Amino acid sequence: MAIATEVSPADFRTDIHPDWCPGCGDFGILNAIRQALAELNIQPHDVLTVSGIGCSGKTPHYIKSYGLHTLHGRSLPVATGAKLANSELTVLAMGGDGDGYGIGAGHFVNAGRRNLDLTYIVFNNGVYGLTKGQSSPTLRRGDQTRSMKEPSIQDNINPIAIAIAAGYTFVARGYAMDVKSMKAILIKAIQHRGTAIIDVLQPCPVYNDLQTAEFYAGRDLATAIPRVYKLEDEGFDPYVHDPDDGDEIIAKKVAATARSFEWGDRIPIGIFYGVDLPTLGDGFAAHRPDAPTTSIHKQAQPGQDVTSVLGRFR
Amino acid sequence: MAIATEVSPADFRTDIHPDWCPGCGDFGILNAIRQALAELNIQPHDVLTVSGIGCSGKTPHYIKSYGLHTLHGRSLPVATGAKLANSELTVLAMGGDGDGYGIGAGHFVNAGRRNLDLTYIVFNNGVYGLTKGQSSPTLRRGDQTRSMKEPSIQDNINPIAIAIAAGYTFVARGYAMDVKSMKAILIKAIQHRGTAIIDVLQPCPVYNDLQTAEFYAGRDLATAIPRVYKLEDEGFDPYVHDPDDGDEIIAKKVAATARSFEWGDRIPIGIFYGVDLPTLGDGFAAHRPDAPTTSIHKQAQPGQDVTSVLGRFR
Amino acid sequence: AEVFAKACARAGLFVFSNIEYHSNISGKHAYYRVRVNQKPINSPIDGVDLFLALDRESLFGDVDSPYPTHRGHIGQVTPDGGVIYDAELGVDDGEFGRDDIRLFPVPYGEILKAGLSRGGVDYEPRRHDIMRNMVSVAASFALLGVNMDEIVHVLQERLGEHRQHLVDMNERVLEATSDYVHERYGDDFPVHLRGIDSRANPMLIRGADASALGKLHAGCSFQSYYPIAPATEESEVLISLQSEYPIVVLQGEDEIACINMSIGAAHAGARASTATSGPGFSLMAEGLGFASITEAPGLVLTVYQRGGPSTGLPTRQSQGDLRFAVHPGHSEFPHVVLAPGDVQETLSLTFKAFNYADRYQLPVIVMMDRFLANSFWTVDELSFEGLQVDRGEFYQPNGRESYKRHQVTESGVSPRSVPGQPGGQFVTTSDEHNEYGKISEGIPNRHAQVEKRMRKLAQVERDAPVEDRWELHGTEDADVTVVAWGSTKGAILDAHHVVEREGISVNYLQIRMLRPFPADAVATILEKAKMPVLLEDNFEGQLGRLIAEETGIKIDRMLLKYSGRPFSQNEVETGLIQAARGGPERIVLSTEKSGV
Amino acid sequence: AEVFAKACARAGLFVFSNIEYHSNISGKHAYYRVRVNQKPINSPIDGVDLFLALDRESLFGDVDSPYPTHRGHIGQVTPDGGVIYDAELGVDDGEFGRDDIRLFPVPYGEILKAGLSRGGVDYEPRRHDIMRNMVSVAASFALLGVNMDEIVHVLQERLGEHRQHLVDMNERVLEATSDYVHERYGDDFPVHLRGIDSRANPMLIRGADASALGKLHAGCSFQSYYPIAPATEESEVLISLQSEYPIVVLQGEDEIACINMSIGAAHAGARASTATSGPGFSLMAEGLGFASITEAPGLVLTVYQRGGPSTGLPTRQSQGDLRFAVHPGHSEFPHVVLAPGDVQETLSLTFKAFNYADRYQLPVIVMMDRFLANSFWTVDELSFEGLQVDRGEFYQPNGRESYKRHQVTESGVSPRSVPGQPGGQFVTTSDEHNEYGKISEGIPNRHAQVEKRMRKLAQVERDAPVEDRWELHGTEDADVTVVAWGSTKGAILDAHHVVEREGISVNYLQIRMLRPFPADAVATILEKAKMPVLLEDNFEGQLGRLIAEETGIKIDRMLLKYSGRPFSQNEVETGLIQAARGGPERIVLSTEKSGV
Ligand SMILES: Cc1ncc(C[n+]2csc(CCOP(=O)(O)OP(=O)(O)O)c2C)c(N)n1
Ligand SMILES: Cc1ncc(C[n+]2csc(CCOP(=O)(O)OP(=O)(O)O)c2C)c(N)n1
Ligand code: SF4
Ligand code: SF4
Ligand SMILES: [Mg+2]
Ligand SMILES: [Mg+2]
Repeated sequence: MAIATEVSPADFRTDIHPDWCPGCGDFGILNAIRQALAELNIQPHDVLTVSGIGCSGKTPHYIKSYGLHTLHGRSLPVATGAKLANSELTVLAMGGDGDGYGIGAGHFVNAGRRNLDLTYIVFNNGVYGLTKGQSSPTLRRGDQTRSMKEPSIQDNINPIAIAIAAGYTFVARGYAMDVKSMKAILIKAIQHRGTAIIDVLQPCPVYNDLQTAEFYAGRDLATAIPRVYKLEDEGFDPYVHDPDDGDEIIAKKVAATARSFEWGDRIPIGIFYGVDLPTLGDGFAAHRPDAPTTSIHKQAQPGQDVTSVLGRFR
Repeated sequence: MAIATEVSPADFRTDIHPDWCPGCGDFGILNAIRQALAELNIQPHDVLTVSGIGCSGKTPHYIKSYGLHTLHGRSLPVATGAKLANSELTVLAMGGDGDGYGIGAGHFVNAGRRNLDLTYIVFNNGVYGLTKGQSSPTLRRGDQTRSMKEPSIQDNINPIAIAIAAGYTFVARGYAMDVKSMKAILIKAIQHRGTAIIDVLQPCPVYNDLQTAEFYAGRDLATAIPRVYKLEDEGFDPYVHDPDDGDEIIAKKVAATARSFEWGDRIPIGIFYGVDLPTLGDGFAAHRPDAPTTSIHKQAQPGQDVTSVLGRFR
Repeated sequence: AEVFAKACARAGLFVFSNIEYHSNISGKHAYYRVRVNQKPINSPIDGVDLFLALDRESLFGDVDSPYPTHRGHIGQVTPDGGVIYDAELGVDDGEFGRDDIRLFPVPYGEILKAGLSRGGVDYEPRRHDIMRNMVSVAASFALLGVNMDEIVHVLQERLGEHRQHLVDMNERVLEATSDYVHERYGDDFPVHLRGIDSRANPMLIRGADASALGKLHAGCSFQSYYPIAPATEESEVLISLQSEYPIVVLQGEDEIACINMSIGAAHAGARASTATSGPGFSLMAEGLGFASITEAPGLVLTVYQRGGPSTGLPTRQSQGDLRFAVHPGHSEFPHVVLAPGDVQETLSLTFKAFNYADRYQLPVIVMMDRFLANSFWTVDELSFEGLQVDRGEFYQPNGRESYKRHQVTESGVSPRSVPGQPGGQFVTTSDEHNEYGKISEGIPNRHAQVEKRMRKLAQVERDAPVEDRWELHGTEDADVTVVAWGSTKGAILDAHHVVEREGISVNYLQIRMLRPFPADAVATILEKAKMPVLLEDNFEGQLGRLIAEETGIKIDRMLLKYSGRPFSQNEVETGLIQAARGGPERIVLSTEKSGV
Repeated sequence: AEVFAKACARAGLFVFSNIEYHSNISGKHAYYRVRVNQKPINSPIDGVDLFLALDRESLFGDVDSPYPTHRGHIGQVTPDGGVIYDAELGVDDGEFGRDDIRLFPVPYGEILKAGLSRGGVDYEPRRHDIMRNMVSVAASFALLGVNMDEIVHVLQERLGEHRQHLVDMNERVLEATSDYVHERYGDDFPVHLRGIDSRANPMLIRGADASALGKLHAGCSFQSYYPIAPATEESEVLISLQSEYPIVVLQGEDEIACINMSIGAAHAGARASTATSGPGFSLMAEGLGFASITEAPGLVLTVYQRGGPSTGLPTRQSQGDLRFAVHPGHSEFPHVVLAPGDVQETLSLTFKAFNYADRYQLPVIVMMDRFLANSFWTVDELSFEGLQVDRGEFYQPNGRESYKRHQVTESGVSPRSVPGQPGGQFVTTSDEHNEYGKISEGIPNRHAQVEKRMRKLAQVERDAPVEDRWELHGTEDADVTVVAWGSTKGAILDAHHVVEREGISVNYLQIRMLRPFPADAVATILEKAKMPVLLEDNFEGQLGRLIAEETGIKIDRMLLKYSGRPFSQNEVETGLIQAARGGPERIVLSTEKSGV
């Protein structure tokens, strides 16, 4: 439905300044979102951002589009309902790692099955920012950040591998301080027909003093080489070329999973996996093949006649 | 704390007969549990079974031990609290696939991080049995069971791969109709120090007319070869031999993940992955290295003196 | 038994039918109750004129099990009533312990085999035993003198043309049964059913059906659900209509997902809804507050109450969730609670629920229950009269000023914008916010927003027609005023006549809107009432507590039931007469005579 | 400011201190309020005698932002009060708009640099700017004539020996400030603080600390939590004590996990608990019913109320969760709700909560709030007197009969068995069950179990000492009876004297046990009361509604506040005087003078 005027990132600016801390990775993600939407020439009124609760959850307040800043952990279900009801919108769900992989993990897993056409962006900073720095599910065993009393005695989850195992059809990792590549991934994710998830490595300079921008840049290494590298730079091909080929799907999933476990001196970003499969919207549309393709909320007519159904009960 | 009397499976029998349907796979799982506990010579009063809601959830009523038949989806958190409070118990959490991977998926993922010493058994029948056969998260795209109006338009999740990505330190798949191998897996799972998960393929003859015992036995194939095969029969080595070797861990995880995607004519059962890592209990115990090893609920003394703490506030 | 009920309805009789079963898939005791009459009936009665038993447990209970729970239905059979049972069970006549009833042993298996062989089919226990049921129903038709054709018709419709061979097979079995019964028992049974031929083809319909119809008629285009007794049926009806109507029905991963999906759909422009029962309702607490503070428009939650607490009695009746429904989450927020009393009201109030939800932009809860959901009533026609759509105020961008999603207005309602509309962009949040939907923690704005939201409740009070809020059935002045809500309506109306025949005049205050509560009207009526009697299917007398909270009037007399079973007409009669004649203040109903 | 408060307490003064801040990590307006007195004080007051401002917004508000929310604190300064502010902000004296206050501009940066250079340290903005705070505090000490040594002591304790260099650095800054202020302003400020030397070293303690202490003293060995303002602090205190006491503190993946983990721990033998606030509380609805129907022993849930609804005002005060706490899930089940009024009561009632939870095997909710949790009070000693452990009845296997986990008894309480005990095996379930804990849907058993469970509430009513349930502070007979619950206690007690000086006698009914509710006692008191006035930090007057529900008595007069801020002593004074003198029935408090 994009109207033919040129959209610029500034069109997505609002009149308030983000209340994030200086140096927060969230700024980079915000900019990448604005730029990606502009580059795709999507009108602000055709965008719906849906976020959870956390520092990250405030993002919709800084994007001039439709926005729902929901509950802690519930961005995916709210986004799911919104997209199914109003399929003409470009829906971006987003939230923190605590939001998505902690309290929201049940939705994270089950949304993978649906392949509804939306994009989910996880601001992964290893901590619960807004509640002052407790460990999040991505913090690794032995890590001790500034606000912890002792090193973590729990393992981290691997969100990329879980996403692949849960059925997501587009799985990527971004890096908040690299706005350019982040934007490129976002564009592909939004263009992807189906559920796309982007786990974004996001420095939280206030509470996470381990996975900092310096760390990702490898400035602590003997020879300072960035830890973060791009999968595409290594010729990694994430895409399933024949979605009917079950073996290819498995092979790509396994290859992506293998990459997702890399950590330490080398941390891959970019697209891990992608496949084209029918979306949930396609599935629902099949019930009424002759129906228009407009949003279902427009098709339904309050007061519509149902007397023809009554025959069933006689 | 096992007392030196020989325990037999009959010691775990109760006076009521399971109210499952004839031919239900749950019977096999129940028997395997009783046999495994007896073979490990664990006294009934040292066992705590913790289940969710569903046909599967009724299992604790049929095992003469301590048992908590909890809420739909909450067996893992209840079991977690019980084990942490009373570490001398052998704790078996259990429930359906809807219970564990649907409503309970957030706990399923996050329990993987903790490595508390307990065993989690998932009765995976592809359907919501007790609510009359709706699809569960493990039902595959295109599958249409008896009580469905149309084929599933959602993908299935791969619980084995998710468990590995979530940090579970022992990951296995059982088959309900093969009580002997199920028992063997259970014994290893219970012996494993850390969180063990066993996803059990469980025929539901009433609602799932696709993944039936006949299907698993391959009786529908041109030449009737069982679909289900044992990983160990193929020399698959699931164990990490050096838990300090990060590369070996990743290699084993990737190999296990690759196997977990096998489906169709060949379906692996057995142990996919195992590693020895410090448990959550070890982590908590480290706070008070000189404390006794009895359950913490016995160490705490109601009325214990806290006046020494008051100094902090002065 | 559904076939029986349907066949009776076809024959022009008024039918009421309900089922009781365990939360279990197979093997535990279940039974249907079918009541038929030439006059309209709305509730079950205790006495059984003709009892069709399939097994021993139905007759005598589970007394031999390690934990017995009941003693069968034999005690419920009325004097002179009949019992059809399987002659092959080997029951000794003495076991019945009654000499005032008629016994009709029928050899189910033998007849089944005979019938099948008439159709040229070999009897296979696993395939055909399910048809023993049919033998029993056919036997009852034979005894009651009803034409077997009705059954055949019903079967034909159910099974469809491509399963005509099954229909034929059943027909043979029916014949065999009929022959056996006529030969053996002739006209031994005194009750004969005669339908009203003039009655047009009535519907046999459940509350769950009516709720689905109400949603569809309201134009609801999004329903999420998570399977749970007794709420699933409504969603199943809607699923079956997805190919005819523009509605998406999605199974969520849990009830938290469901309520939030529906909230998302509502914000995105749909009339959206979800349905659940107690445990799922508890999980929606946080979502309801979120819907309310963000003023999601057009969100309806249908709650099918069942026996609690916790998982409780999943397949049994209760009206236990009222107080939770009135205050279903932390803190304070506006929402509306409606409670229909029968099938027609379910249709109407469900339809209107969307109007309230749209117009006032707050969540509306419709309180159903297991009894209303799953029982069948005969209804000649459902009325759609007076069901006008009201979607509330929409914002029209004027290009001059920016849009205030939560504009402070006198009514408390802020015109809405549907995502996709150019110039209507807004963000809203579960945090306290200003008129623009931006997070705001300042004091003056906080006051304005709290008060604005709560003003909507007062506005509903002003706008809602009386019939949506309460109704006083019967005369203004009566010896006893029954005060009740929800699905007890049928039993109260049915009992009412009988009680009046005892010389006790009765009227009945039915409360349909529980929040905002019609406090003034209720207070006025109660102050005049000679003897108000609360009637509820719960332990605490929750409506009574709500009335006290809202009006300061405590109703001391109450008829309560919390056995997990619905009120029967008889129980209401007995209870009211006892109350009127100065019985104890708190009367708890549930006798062995009223079912097991 | 914490340093200031602590230093004052050390100097022998009574201190009350609280903080207001946004739900944000950095950059939004926050402020501390410290009240010091030679007599005990329990609440904040509105007037500010000495105002320490760090930035422009503190002075004049955020009027220049696109969505202004407040106008700073200048209006709160008392006539003749002082303002210490950064001379480098470049504020013009005229901007203050007041000529009745004393201005003390202090060049924070310059002094900081001077102080640092005295210590031989080079000023680096990013590292040292956080110390501007210290300049401001030191300036206030200098003006108020307090010895700087107290600050140094406090810093020394906080930073510890190995950070002695930081202490030294701060000490140099303090000196530099002190020199500057003495030189520039001498004795210009009229207020001088004098401590009571004889007072033994008092504690400066928060409700969150007292709650943690109560749990530990009760022998709680399992606490689960999910981070959430303002509940996290309690868990942090417990975490810091894990190395000294046998307690496991586990961060769960969400609040559903937390409540269920604690239920598991309780069933397994531990005194177990969790703490949360509104949104998490809503997510625990289902768990509470489960705990209650399975009769989990020893489970305590501490709810830290905050501004709602929904996410609401995460870091702000409210008493909005009362009605939800009293009925926190679907259906009907017994539980106990307690509400402490101050730090000492927090300790005592939290301790006792475990007794109720253990003895009656039902969940106990302790209602705290943001104000009580995070404010600091000076307390000389906490009393542990009368805190006796009661774990209830335990089952001793006798080898003869099998164990009935849910035995029907007169009190409703069934002796318990701790898993691991030979011969005490049981299973229990969230489904309705029989005495043995097996699923049962039969009617007689259903009645027995519902009634048994609910009898426990009546038993609590019989057993609980009055002091756990309510207290009438003051004379029996008074012009005004304040009816309140929870943390408003401090402000009411402080205001009480002032109001009495106006010739209005006041007493104060504090309700501590909200469920089971002390209906008879409350009714008796209210019937006698000349003018009952409800005082609550919520919109609906929830206690009033609960009283009406329980007693049929409606209290029409109420002082309410729902701005997200706590009552100050002044507000209570003003409100009570207004009410006593016939002001409007519903008085809503919150003025610009009471904070922003
Ligand atoms: C139900 C519920 N529980 C807890 C909270 C408190 N809370 C607010 S933000 C947050 C976590 C923030 O961490 P994350 O999701 O990683 O976001 P970040 O701040 O790091 O961007 C929590 C626990 C809440 N708002 N709601
Ligand atoms: C909160 C909640 N939602 C829904 C239900 C209804 N319910 C009971 S069992 C069940 C699912 C059963 O499926 P599964 O977990 O796979 O177990 P199975 O019966 O197949 O063994 C559901 C949804 C419930 N009890 N509680
Ligand atoms: S706390 Fe961390 S995540 Fe939150 S705004 Fe600050 S830097 Fe960003
Ligand atoms: S419905 Fe399926 S899972 Fe449940 S008892 Fe019957 S066969 Fe087993
Ligand atoms: Mg985070
Ligand atoms: Mg299942």
